[in-house]
Amino acid sequence: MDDLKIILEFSAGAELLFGNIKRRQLSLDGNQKWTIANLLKWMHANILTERPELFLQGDTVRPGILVLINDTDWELLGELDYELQANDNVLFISTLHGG
Amino acid sequence: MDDLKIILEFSAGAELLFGNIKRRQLSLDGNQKWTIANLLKWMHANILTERPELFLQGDTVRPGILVLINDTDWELLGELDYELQANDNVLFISTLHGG
Amino acid sequence: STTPQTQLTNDDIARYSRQLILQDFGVQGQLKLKNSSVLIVGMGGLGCPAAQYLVSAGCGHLGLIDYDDVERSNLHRQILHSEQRCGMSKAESARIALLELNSHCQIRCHSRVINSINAMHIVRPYDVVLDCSDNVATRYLLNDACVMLRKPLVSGSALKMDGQLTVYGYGQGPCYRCIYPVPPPPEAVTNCGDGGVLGAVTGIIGAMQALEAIKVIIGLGDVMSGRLLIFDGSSCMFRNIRIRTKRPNCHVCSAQPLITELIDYEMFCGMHATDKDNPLDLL
Amino acid sequence: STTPQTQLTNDDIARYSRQLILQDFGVQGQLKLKNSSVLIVGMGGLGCPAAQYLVSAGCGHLGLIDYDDVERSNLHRQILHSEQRCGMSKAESARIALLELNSHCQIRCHSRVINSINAMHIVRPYDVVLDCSDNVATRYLLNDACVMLRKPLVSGSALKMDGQLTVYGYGQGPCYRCIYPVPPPPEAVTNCGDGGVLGAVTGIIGAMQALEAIKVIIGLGDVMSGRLLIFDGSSCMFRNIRIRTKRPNCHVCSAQPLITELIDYEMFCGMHATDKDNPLDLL
Ligand SMILES: [Zn+2]
Ligand SMILES: [Zn+2]
Repeated sequence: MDDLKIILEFSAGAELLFGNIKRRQLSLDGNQKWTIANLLKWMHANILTERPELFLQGDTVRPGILVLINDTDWELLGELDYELQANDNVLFISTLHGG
Repeated sequence: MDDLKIILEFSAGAELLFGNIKRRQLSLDGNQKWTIANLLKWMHANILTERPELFLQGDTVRPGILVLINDTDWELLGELDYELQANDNVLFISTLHGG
Repeated sequence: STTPQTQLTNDDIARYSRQLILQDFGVQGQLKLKNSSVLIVGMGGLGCPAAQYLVSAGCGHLGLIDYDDVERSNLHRQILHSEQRCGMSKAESARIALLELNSHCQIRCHSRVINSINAMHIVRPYDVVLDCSDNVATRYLLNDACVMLRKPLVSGSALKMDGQLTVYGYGQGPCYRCIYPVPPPPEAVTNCGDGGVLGAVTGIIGAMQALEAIKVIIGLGDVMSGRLLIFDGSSCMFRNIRIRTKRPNCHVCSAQPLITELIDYEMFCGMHATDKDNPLDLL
Repeated sequence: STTPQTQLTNDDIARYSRQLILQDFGVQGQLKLKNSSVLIVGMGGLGCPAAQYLVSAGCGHLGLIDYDDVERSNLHRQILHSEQRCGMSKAESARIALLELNSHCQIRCHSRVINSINAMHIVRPYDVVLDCSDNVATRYLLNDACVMLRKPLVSGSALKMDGQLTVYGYGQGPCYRCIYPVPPPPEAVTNCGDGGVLGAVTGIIGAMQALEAIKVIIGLGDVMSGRLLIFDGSSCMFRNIRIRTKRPNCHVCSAQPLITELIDYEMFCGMHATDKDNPLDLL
């Protein structure tokens, strides 16, 4: 099957854990089903370059990181179980507290 | 044939000439070809409610109004000759000069 | 507590003429602003521009909270303060600058830490609260107090060249806890002292907080509720993202809240309520 | 004309520590700012916040142009001025406020109309120009002078609750005439006096002009060239749109320009170079 192409984006500091790259085009193996849960495992294994505990906690993202799928909160879309579609945009945002 | 559905948007005051509506969904007759030139004529005939000389000059928009097709300057896309595609977003922006 | 003003003075009309004529603003909008009271928590990089644009627009009553004094390292972004006023309380310093701009605004300074003991008392008299604070514990504290007192909370934040903005507790929109039920681990939190911040970025976000507060007070336009604006100053790109509505089991804003009075927020977050955000030494 | 500074003082390091530590900023960035000179045309709703954030960030030399005096109806958005300084020249009034914030900035006031006769002379010594003006004729004048002198032009504008921002004449990006080869008909132009404007909106756009100027000076991030940011304050939505690159037959910035010295811009636009924007009485 064709690869599953998606866009991965990082904002407000989350990119620092991923080689300081804010936007990546991914081609994932099209023979398997890709949920956000699988994507997080793939990211951990392949592109998470800095302290993983600042990104993940157990099987999910740590508190204070928002996950947006096509600019919509993943909580409205099934969170870890959401199944990625071709051309999806997945954005990870660190929450800022400064002023 | 199916209708041609597009989004029409107005910004920075251009909406005042069109009943003060900033965003409209249009369904245009799918049996004809729709260029921007045709769209402007249709707008003049159907939804341009205020002084047309503040929007049109001859066959085109007046100086000081930018036309964006899917957030890209129409000058990069053929201007009046651009042929509208389904789900295109056409945005008319008045230029601001104040401070 | 003061009698509402029902008329604009001639001076008001001269001073505010350029905003009075805006559609959906008008004399009624100006009167609403004149009778409004806004609390700004934090007179730093966000609080300074937010206060400036609320006072200049004619907000009648302003409360300013900051426990800290003006330091030289604040001046690159905290534009209400001055070299001369280094060492003065930030709230007092801001008040001096703001009254020069508009002497009609009644400004009350609270030069102390806002905490679980005093927050309900401080927040109660205001119509709208601006979270211009710089630490996680204060953000949860303000959220809970605002939910309990039903005050809209206009929340801004900034770090390095990034900024974020939303309005909590407005209409059917979520509160801070709906979005962040669990605080972040202390080691994941960077403050402006350690991470740095560009003044123009706090200026943009702070002015936007004033704009949203004015919209809330007057009932103008679409308030940034249920949406989060994220700003990347390095590329000058904004994104407007759709966040969730109220969480049905939110501990503070749901129909059956677990939290009905303020808690110990430093303990809850494991961090101090200062911009140091250093972890508490838990014995 | 002054000798470039090659070192930061201890005071600089204390004052700017929170921005020095930003990635890609550092001591070299701060020195570039210290050695930079920026011209701000118009000390109104846009020029005030833009100047504030340039001065606080440590820009070494600032030129301020405004022919007008402070009026009470300016104070709702022109936040560097004060009740006390009504009647004073806007450039002088702004200078007083800015020096309180940062006495190290060398500020030169030009309290007169910029026009075809003086523009080249005024603009020449500066590195970057901010168009914070309020009329069409001045916008074409500044564009042409900046193209001829190869100065990047950071252009902001605002009206009612809307704002726009872009950078002209930077890299391969277009100039103002590339986008607007023909001036708008006078009857289609609304100024802030007639249309009104909300101060917080000018605050947001003005702070963004400072941010883009700092990025241009330091070489930081992606400058807003070839793109136009449009802001709708009523919905708090931004849009970043792709505009054209240089127009190959642009009358001023192309390889064979038709315009090689400044023209009569009031005549070209059929409008006066004041915020009245009223049509010229052509005999
Ligand atoms: Zn809640
Ligand atoms: Zn050009």
